[in-house]
Amino acid sequence: MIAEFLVVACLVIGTTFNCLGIIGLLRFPDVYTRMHATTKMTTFGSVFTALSVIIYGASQFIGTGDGQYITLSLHTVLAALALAVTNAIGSHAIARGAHRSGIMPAQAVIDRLAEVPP
Amino acid sequence: MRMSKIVRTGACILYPLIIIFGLYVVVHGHLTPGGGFQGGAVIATAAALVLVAFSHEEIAGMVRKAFLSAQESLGLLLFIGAGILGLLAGAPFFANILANSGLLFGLPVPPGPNPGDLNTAGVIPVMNIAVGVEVWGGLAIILVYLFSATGGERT
Amino acid sequence: MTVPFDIAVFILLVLVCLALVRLVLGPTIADRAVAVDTVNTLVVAALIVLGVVYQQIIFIDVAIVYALLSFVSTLYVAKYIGGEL
Amino acid sequence: MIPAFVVENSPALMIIVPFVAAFIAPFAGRAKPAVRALVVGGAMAITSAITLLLASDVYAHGTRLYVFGAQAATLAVPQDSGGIPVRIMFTVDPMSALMLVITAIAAFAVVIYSLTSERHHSGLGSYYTLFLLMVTGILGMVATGDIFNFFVFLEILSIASAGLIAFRIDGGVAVEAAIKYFVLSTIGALAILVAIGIYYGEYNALNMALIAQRMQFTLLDQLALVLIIAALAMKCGAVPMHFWTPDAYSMAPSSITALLVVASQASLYGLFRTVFSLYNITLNAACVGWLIIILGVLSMVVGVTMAIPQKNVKRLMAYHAVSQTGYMLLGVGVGLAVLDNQPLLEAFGYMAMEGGIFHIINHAMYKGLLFLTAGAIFFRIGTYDLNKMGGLGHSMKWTMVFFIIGALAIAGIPPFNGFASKLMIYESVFVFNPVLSVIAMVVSILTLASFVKVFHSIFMGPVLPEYKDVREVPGPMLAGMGILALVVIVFGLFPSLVVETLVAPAAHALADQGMYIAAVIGGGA
Amino acid sequence: MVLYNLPYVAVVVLTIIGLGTIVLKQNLIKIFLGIMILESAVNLFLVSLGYREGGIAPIYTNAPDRVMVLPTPQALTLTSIVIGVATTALLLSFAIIIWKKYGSIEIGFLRRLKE
Amino acid sequence: MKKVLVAAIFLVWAAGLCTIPLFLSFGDPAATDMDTYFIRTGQAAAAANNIVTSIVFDFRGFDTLGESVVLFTAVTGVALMFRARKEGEEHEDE
Amino acid sequence: MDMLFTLDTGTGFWNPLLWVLGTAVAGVIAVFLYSLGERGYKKGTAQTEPFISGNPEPEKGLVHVRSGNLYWGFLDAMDGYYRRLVPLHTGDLDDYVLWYMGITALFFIVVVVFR
Amino acid sequence: MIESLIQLAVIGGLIVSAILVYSFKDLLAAALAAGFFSFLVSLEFYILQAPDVAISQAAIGAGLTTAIFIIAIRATTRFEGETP
Amino acid sequence: MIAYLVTFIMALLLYLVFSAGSGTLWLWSPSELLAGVLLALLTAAVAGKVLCRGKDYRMANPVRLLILPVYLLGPFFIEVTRANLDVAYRVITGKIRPGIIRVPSGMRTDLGAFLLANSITLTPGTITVDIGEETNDLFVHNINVPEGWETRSSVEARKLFWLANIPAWIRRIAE
Repeated sequence: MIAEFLVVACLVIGTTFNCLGIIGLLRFPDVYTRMHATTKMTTFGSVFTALSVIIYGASQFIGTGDGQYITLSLHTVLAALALAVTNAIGSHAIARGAHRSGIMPAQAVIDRLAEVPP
Repeated sequence: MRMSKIVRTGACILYPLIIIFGLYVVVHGHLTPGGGFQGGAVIATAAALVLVAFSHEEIAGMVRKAFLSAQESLGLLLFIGAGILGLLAGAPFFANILANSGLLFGLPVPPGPNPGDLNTAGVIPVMNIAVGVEVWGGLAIILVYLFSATGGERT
Repeated sequence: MTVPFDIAVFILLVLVCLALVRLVLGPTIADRAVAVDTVNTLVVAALIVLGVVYQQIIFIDVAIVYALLSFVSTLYVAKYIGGEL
Repeated sequence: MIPAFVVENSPALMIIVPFVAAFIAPFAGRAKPAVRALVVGGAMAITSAITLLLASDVYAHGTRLYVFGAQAATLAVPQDSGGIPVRIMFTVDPMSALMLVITAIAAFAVVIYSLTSERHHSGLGSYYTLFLLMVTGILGMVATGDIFNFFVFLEILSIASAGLIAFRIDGGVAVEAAIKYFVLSTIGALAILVAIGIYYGEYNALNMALIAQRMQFTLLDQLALVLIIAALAMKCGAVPMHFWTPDAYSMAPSSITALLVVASQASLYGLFRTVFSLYNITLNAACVGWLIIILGVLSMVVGVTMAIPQKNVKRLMAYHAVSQTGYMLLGVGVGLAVLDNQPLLEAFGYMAMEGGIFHIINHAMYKGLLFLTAGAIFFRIGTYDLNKMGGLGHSMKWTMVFFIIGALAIAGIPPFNGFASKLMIYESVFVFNPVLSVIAMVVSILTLASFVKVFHSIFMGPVLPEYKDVREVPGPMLAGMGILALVVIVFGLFPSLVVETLVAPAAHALADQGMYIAAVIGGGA
Repeated sequence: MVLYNLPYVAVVVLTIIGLGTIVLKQNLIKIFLGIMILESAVNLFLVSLGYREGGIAPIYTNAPDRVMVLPTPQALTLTSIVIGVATTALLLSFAIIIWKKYGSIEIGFLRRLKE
Repeated sequence: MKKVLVAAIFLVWAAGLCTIPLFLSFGDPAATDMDTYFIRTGQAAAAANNIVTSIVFDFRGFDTLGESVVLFTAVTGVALMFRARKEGEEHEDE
Repeated sequence: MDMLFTLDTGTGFWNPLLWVLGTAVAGVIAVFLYSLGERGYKKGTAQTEPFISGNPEPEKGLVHVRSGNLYWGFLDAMDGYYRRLVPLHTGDLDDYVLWYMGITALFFIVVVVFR
Repeated sequence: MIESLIQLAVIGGLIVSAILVYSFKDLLAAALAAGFFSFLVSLEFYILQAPDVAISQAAIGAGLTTAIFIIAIRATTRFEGETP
Repeated sequence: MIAYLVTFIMALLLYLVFSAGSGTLWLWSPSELLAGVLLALLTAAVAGKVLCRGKDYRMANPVRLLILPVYLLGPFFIEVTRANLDVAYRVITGKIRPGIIRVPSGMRTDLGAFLLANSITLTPGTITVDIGEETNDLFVHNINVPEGWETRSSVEARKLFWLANIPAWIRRIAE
């Protein structure tokens, strides 16, 4: 019962953050701020979605004692970890590429990177 | 040119992880989704990751064309050899003579849904490994060749 | 028990379609790359959840492949627009 | 003398030997090119021998089956499968055997030729690998009895051909030809794949005999038929879709062009196999037959008229290849048009089909020979432009002799083999529809005229100053051409022998769907 | 009915888009992208042929006890995907050579061979 | 003129392909005897849990050989395109 | 033995032996005609040199009729035909694909109408 | 019911992204859209219970095909319609 | 040599995680273990040189590896949650004040810089845009630059975070 509640709660949190991330992606003015929305919030949301699956697997394992649910949880953990690492690297790479290709941050109050010679 | 330090470090860390995962996909081809081709493609993507993170002059020592091409041919020879194995045993080409034989990969499987065991499926895992080796070499060498064409000024 | 997962998948896929809007509009390549990256993440989440919906443990492997590999194409785009390829 | 093992497993060995040779060919020549020549030539010789062995066995004992991966190689239907074949099998009936014979002879001649003709180029390891794979693709295509396997071998053939067409990358023009060829053949192959999917979705079968047994000719089957015959007609260069043919044929190395001719015959084989063995009389034979006849007539006329003003000798020959393909389509199309009318079929239909099929083998031989002579001329003078040639007959006598043999054969002059098959086509088609026969004769005359022009401008006339010190081509190249020329003459002198032993069984096997099904499934139809 | 046959409808639409990209576009790389779409459409067609309502993937490892979808189309699709990537790689290398030799990859400039 | 022709061709293609959704029922394949055989006996015959793999490598293993060879062929073709040239090999094929 | 060499086509036949016979007859006739010729010419004298109204003999390479000049009459007579036919060979890949698709569409219509 | 809706979403995305591949003038954007398309095709395979094919398409479409397209775009030209 | 050993152990561990549950209940079957050892050897042979390019074997220390999950689940998770709430607030209200600032990371190793940069990317309203090749200075895009930071030439890494001293944690792990 508690497990079901936790699963649903995690799913709700995850989808909510994903929704907010997409809204940010659509709403923010330039690529860097959009990246703030997507990188952080969709990663967070997806990790929470994965967390719900992990909790589900754990609860099923406790309920049934079937070893395959351990596999489910472990693989989901790995997927979530891989997601976090690759997302961070990917968004850094895009941000760097965007800055090098000459896209300046909109409404910026300060841009220290532009002062550094390439 | 090489990408930034963060990407390079990340690529270095992810490279063995992707390779071991690809090998897992290869050898578990008869139990889980995947198999030789999928695993080989995963590993080749790891090579693509390293190639993109470093400059390709820097990576030239790590991925060599001759080595990869030999690897590809070796995989194919292994594959066709696994087929000829049936021919040698008196059965037709590509007969699965190792299955249910009790030898390497020769355990029988219980019928119906079961957790599965690595040591089953006869000649299939051998072929999986062969195809994995071949696809790894093949796709990686395609990338290396295409990278060698990217010199010169941009348009 | 799988109904909430089902609904979550549907919401995630709707979000994928919304991200498509940024792919259409995005003034620069970087915006489009961000959209594709976002979609990767969402699709991985959807794959994980669908694995539970179908009650197939082994399906999670697909999600791992996705999570590990989908950013490679993003890196290529980033390297291209950064003028380093 | 020949071990029973080889005879039993010849369908598999026929594929294994060139594959293994192809896999080791890139490394064999690292140290010494002679090793590579030995590997490639030896593998090709062994393959040809096995192929001819298989073909002779088929002609002696009837259709051969080879089931890959089963417990027994000839047991098509597993005991517990409910009477359906489930594994991939090779179904070598006399028609396939005929194509195997053609491929074996042509590929062997070409490999001897190209061991010398290409020796100055780089990338020879890849060249021979692709060459062997191309031969294997043709062999697999004509031997297989499984429609998806047909697609796979078609793709091997397409990719290997595309790579080889682009072999001379210097001018970039060869790559352009390769792109055109490859894009078209990819689209065609995808269309074939859709058709395979339709068959699978309707009948849950991939074996051709099983599909044939279950065929009902619904609307979906019509769609599949159209997709397959259009794609294969495109790949064999029938006219409104022939545009890639002159490009690819003229830009490939000459030895490859000779093999591309055989490849297009293999596509033609696929077309005939689809129409006859897969559908047979379930389709409206007159309608599809007339479609093929019209394609054939268009190919003949447009091909030959486009050939006349050409200035590039290989382009000219390529247009003639299109034109000759028309003869085959015409002959077999007439056979198809009367397929559901047994008396007419007996009266002239079989004869027309025999003519068409005999023309396949003849065309592969003499057109291969002609392309090889063109390559020999290029080997010495470095150009294909007819306007820059002249007077070569003084220095390249053997090449001239081989060219004359090929040219007379293609023009249908007795006693060469082209005459025999064209005669069969003329006479049987005349009964069916006189106009078609007359068109065929006129096309033949134009062919002769065109080759007279080529012969005049290459070999006749005084020795041109720039070609003073041209010598005859080396011996192995002459040997390659000589094999084909010998075949042309023998087939021309003993046409009845060839027709009765090789061609007539092939034509009857093609027309008789029941026999094909019965050979695989047993008691079908 | 139409909603039920959705994948097949998608196959038809994607095939037409792919063919349209091949025919109406001039750029070689665009054409190759069109070929890729066409290949994906055909793969999708093959896979959807084997789908059975309520079925599970044909893998016995840890599977729930339900009816299975048809496995053969999936095997065929695997082969088809490999062929697709091989085709794409070769075509792209052709395009690179063409760019080096001709200085353009527009179809309008690839017309040295004609008539 | 040409545009009308192109539109007509595409229309016919679309109409022809529309026979697929009209006559094939998704989710309920018509005849399944071959696949039923595979699902029933594949696990025992090939001793593999994954039926798809047992089809790919056992029942239709020869196709997979062809598939690998296709990849090998493409790689060889790419190698041929980017090969190192010999001295003085340039020749014009016009 | 005769059966072995006769190709019977139902309405006609062809035998290489007859051809050999015909060639022999033609050879006899040729020898006969040859023997009727003038025997008075001697090599090495001015008798065998060409006489071009006293003009100097052009160089050998220049008198060779090149291929482009052959059959100009035929090409001239068929001008209308070639003017329609040759422009169809545009060398444009898009047109190639379009022709293929068009023929497929045509076949589809024909096969469906006349099934 | 919800399966149909999921399929509808995926297939709608597929068609829109295919149209995007057709209509982008910037080849890099078109290649990105093709990558997007590959993801959705893979997801559709997954939904149609073909995980083997889905892995294959994911590794090829997501990783390799887009990568080699971008390399080819780098080695040739970025915008459609560029003439010498 | 150490590089290969580290790669081998890492690959073996990962393989065991992947194939967990293959044995009788949730242990591993013998064939899995054998396959794991062989494949890890292969991975080590292929990727050994790549993983430890910097000749940096600190991560081979098991204590550091144990700190990593603690860090991920403890301070890092708190920071992530807070950052997400912050960005959610900005998404809804649209109040942003972006800017790129320079942050001297103070990390000496590549791995440390990598971890810090990824932590910064995932946590507060910040994204690492670039990194100095020699100095390991991070250039951080901040979605909401606090008042007064735009005049400073650089900002300490510690100040980007809310509660925990993330740089110190990373130093504990990677240096």
